[in-house]
Amino acid sequence: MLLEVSQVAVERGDRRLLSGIDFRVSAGEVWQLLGPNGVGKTSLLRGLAGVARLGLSGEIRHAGSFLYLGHSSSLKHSLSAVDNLRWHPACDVIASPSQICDALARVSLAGYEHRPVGSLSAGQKRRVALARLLLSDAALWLLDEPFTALDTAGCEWLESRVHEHVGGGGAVIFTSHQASRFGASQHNLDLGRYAV
Amino acid sequence: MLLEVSQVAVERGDRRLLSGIDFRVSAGEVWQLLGPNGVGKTSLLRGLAGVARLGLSGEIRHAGSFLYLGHSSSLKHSLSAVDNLRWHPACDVIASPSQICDALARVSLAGYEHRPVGSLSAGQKRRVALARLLLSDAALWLLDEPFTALDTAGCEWLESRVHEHVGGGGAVIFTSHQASRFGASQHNLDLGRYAV
Amino acid sequence: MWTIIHKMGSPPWFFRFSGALVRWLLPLTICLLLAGAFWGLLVAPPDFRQGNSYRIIYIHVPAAVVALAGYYVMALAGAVSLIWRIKMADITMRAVAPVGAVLTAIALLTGAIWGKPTWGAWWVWDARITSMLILLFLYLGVVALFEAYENKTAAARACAVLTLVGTVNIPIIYKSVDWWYSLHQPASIKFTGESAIDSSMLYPLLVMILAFYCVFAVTVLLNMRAELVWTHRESGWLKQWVGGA
Amino acid sequence: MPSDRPLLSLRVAFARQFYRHARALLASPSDVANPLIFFFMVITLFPLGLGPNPDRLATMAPGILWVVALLASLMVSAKLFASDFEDGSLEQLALAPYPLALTALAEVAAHWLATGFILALVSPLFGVMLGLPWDGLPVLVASLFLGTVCLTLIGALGSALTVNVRRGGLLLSLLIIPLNVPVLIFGTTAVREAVIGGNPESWLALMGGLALGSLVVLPIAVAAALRVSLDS
Amino acid sequence: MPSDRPLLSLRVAFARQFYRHARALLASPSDVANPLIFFFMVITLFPLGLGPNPDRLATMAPGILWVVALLASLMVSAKLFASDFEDGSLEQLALAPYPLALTALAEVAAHWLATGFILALVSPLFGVMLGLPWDGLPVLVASLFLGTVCLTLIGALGSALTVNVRRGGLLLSLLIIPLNVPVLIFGTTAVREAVIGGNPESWLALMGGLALGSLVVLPIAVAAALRVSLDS
Amino acid sequence: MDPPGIGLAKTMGGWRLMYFDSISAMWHMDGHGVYVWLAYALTALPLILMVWFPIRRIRQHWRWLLAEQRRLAALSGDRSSDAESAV
Ligand code: HEM
Ligand SMILES: Nc1ncnc2c1ncn2[C@@H]1O[C@H](COP(=O)(O)OP(=O)(O)OP(=O)(O)O)[C@@H](O)[C@H]1O
Ligand SMILES: Nc1ncnc2c1ncn2[C@@H]1O[C@H](COP(=O)(O)OP(=O)(O)OP(=O)(O)O)[C@@H](O)[C@H]1O
Ligand SMILES: [Mg+2]
Ligand SMILES: [Mg+2]
Repeated sequence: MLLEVSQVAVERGDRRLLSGIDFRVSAGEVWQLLGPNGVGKTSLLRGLAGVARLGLSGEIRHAGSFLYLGHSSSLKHSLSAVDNLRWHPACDVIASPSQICDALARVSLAGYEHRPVGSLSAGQKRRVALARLLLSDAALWLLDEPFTALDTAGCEWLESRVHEHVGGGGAVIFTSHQASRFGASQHNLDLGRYAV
Repeated sequence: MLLEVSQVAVERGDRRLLSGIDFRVSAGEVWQLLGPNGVGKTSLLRGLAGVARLGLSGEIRHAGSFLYLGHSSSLKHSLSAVDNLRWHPACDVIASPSQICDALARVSLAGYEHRPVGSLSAGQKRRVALARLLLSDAALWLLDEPFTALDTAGCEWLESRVHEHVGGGGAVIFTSHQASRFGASQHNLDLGRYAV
Repeated sequence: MWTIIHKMGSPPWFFRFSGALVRWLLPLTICLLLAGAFWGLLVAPPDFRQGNSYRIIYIHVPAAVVALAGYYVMALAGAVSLIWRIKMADITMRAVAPVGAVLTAIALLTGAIWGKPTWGAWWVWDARITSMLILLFLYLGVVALFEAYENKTAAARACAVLTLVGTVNIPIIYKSVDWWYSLHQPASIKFTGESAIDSSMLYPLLVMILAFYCVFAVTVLLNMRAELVWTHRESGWLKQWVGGA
Repeated sequence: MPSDRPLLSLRVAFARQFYRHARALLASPSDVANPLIFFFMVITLFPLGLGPNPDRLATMAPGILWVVALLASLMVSAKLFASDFEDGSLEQLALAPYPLALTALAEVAAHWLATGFILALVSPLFGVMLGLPWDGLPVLVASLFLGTVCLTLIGALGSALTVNVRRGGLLLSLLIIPLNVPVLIFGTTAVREAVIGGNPESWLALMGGLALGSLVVLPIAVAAALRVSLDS
Repeated sequence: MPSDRPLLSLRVAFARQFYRHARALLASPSDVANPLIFFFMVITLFPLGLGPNPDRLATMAPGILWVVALLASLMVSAKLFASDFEDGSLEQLALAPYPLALTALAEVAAHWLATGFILALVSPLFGVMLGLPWDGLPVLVASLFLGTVCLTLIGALGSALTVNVRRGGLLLSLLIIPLNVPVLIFGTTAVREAVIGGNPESWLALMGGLALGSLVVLPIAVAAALRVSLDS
Repeated sequence: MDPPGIGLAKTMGGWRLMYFDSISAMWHMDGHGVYVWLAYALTALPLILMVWFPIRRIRQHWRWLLAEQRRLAALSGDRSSDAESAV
């Protein structure tokens, strides 16, 4: 069991969004948070990550480390991709530049390692952010719309990376508006059912 | 004929991206720009719109007005949705508040008209930006990844809106990484073929 | 002790209690204010050096004293709010800030008016005056920060942090401004405090200080009640209250 | 930017952009009060630093008030186009069917109203607090009115150059910020002349000329700089 | 923030955050350059504004230098956490497996190095320009060194409190100027004492105490404020 | 201003309750009257407002609550009693 959520309710600015959310995520599972725009997926995910706990009530129990990638990419536009990953604020291990270049090559960014991130295209920026998935050894990933801005090849890469991760005993919670990407192995949590 | 592009080449920061692009968009057509991340879709679209012409060479001829919606939403976070649309910098007609509320209701934002846009979710912000499609009378739309962050209902709404627009003699050029949304009536321009 | 804190932290109990309190504190305050003002303005003898202008003291000093004390009330509420996360402390903080700001402004304003006949200038950069001005800024900062946040729980936390840091700073400001003055301002300006104040002048002053403390209490309680009625409009006890009243 | 429909009149275009920006700036009453309090506080710093000697303060008052005006304009203008650039409004502004210089001017005007104008309005109060003689007050107000127009416009140019972080732009803005110096000198001199009974009129006339010139030339330069920033 | 692996040592965590921020600052120097230009400009202007009477200038030099240093730090601190908040780095910082107070302190240190430190380094030049006697110069540098530490930390608190509110810029000044007042007074007094041959040491000691106290207390307050900003 | 013979100081049978001899003296206060009365007026005004504003706010909220309750009561078909102010 990597994450246990019981009786969680979410509020945003005096408005109750969700209530009575219960689920547990075990190793090897992929969970997709579903629901229409504005239902509270991002709010819930930020709450699970502990970034914003103010409107949250209920119990959230983590077992082990996790990695959170939000809507925004947490990249400094004036730094290069390598520097961005090397000095990333939430890394708890230090990757060497060669490891980082490796990771960047695996997200098809070979040749862009040392250019300022601000001069990359939208999808390339997203790829730089996703390269953290190769550098972290956290067990649980919390990803907010990770497929945004990626082309077909990028989406396929991410899918295979997720398969690999859960195959190795990790777990992934992600939000997305697209249809199920991981077939039968995927658990869906439709937040529409918990909306108040 | 609403747009004619001949022998256009695109450069970004000393690097040639695309060259020899030729196409013409007539009323009633939907064009999708395709290509992997970083191929130059956004650069080309900004060039077509005239936002950034520095790296562009070749000839671009517009006939009639157009509307450009880029990656970023051009919304002021401290203003409400109504105010944002009402005083939008690129509007050449002034919509009345009631028209705007109407448009917002049609993108399922009834009830959110007067909240600061900063306190909306990602998809809701995108919907506010897309509401301009209901308020403008431009013939040609240039949309950069308009389906991003939208849920299924939002995507369907946008598709039907595009159909309506081209049915009424307009034309649309958009970029997207997803498979063809408009079936046989859609023209594809694969920029991969023009990449240098 | 704990029961008291818990009771104070319970909105229904506080609402009932403060209602009763305000009901007799408000008339008392008005009586005290009128009596003190009457006594100080019309009955007490003039000062032998400043003449009648000294009568401003009866509002100036009480306002200044209560304004200073108010900051500590706010800081206490801030500490409680940060440590125990009691909603009532948030509301207290929010209620005190504007009252403190107004009282500080009154002290400044009356001081400035008093300065004209006494010193010949509306404003001088005296140590005490300057530190009072800075106190006003501290209060206004809290008010503005509260207004700036949409989410009021977050606003309260932010204000609590600010208030606590400000509390550390108040003694430092007070002292440093004092040093600043004593070093470089020739002693041309002196408060009249050196000669012991006559009892015929002191008693009305004491009455007025008490009255201003009451004003502080009443306005803070009223502000808190207004806030409570609004934030608890959905809750059962208030609905019952409204229905039963 | 071709368009086959009748355009908005320039007046309306200006008004809309001005209004949009003013709304974003002044969404609540506290937004109006904040600049006032800011000036008040910054002014307070000077007696604290310089000592409370009234004579000395009075001689410095013109300089102090003018430095504060400069600071306010720098603080505001550094960010003038930053948010527009980031949220994509600048692109849309460049596409709008009316001159970019005009809409940029509208934004600058809204900014000026929220800072320079308010500062000029309340400056007599601060003048009195710093012991500036009465004769100096009208000239103080007039010079701040005219001067802050220039300061805000110059700041806008600097902001337009640096909004899309590029070193070249930074270099230019380093060159531009010192353009504020003449304004500062004319302003303080005008007020000082008024205090010592000289003739401030000629200085004010000079500032008026400067303000007019800036109003004509700088919006065009700002528009050009914005297009460069978008292009890069 | 549970984690089952050995954490980075705190030293390494600090160094990494410091380095990241320093690199980012060096890459976009306009944020750093503007306040310094402001400082230079204003200091050069004071002789122009006050007339060339050297005696008067010298007595006011400590105050002028200090007030302008304070204003410059005010300009910087507005941006301290703004970009981190916008690009999501702040979220990641809050999730990092080491204390937020520490990483916030690292950022502040990088900022201080780019502004306060440089200001203190070049201040003798300006002291001389304003006719400050030689005796005052070492004390000026020392007081600015210590004082800018406090100013930057206080500015960081203001920035952390206002990073998620609309129009935080002026609000920030309102919050931090009152807290800056003691630093200003100690600093000017120390320099002035040195000039008149008194004992500046006790004042410098006081400032040292203040700086130390700020270094201990304020990072914690900043961390709390950052969490509030993320939460709201 | 005030008719002669109405000396304020004489009111309590010779015992000097008030310091001032006449109303005009009271207003004038040896030239300091402007300052004193101005200061008192400028104090009274904010004090009154400080009490008045929250009371008005409470009243408004209370009225809103009552209306809400009546609305609900009307929906559920029974009547609610009138309520007095909450201050
Ligand atoms: C804007 C101007 C002024 C401000 C901000 C101001 C502020 C203060 C403050 C903060 C106190 C201290 C209250 C306490 O700590 O117990 C005080 C007391 C006092 N003030 Fe003022 N004051 C001002 C002008 C004046 C003037 C012009 C006079 C008369 C010449 C005056 C006479 C007094 C007296 C007599 C006291 C009480 C005696 C004492 O304990 O020091 N003040 N004032
Ligand atoms: N500001 C810039 N300066 C220099 N080069 C840039 C800049 N922006 C983008 N580029 C480069 O230009 C190329 C095309 O970028 P563009 O944004 O047009 O791609 P795109 O096709 O829209 O990609 P995506 O699908 O990721 O949005 C990329 O290789 C990118 O690295
Ligand atoms: N900062 C905020 N302050 C107040 N309300 C907010 C804020 N951010 C979001 N909300 C509200 O909270 C609700 C949920 O927002 P959230 O971002 O969690 O939605 P979401 O499910 O992620 O939507 P999307 O699919 O569009 O990303 C929305 O109705 C939104 O209006
Ligand atoms: Mg979301
Ligand atoms: Mg793109």
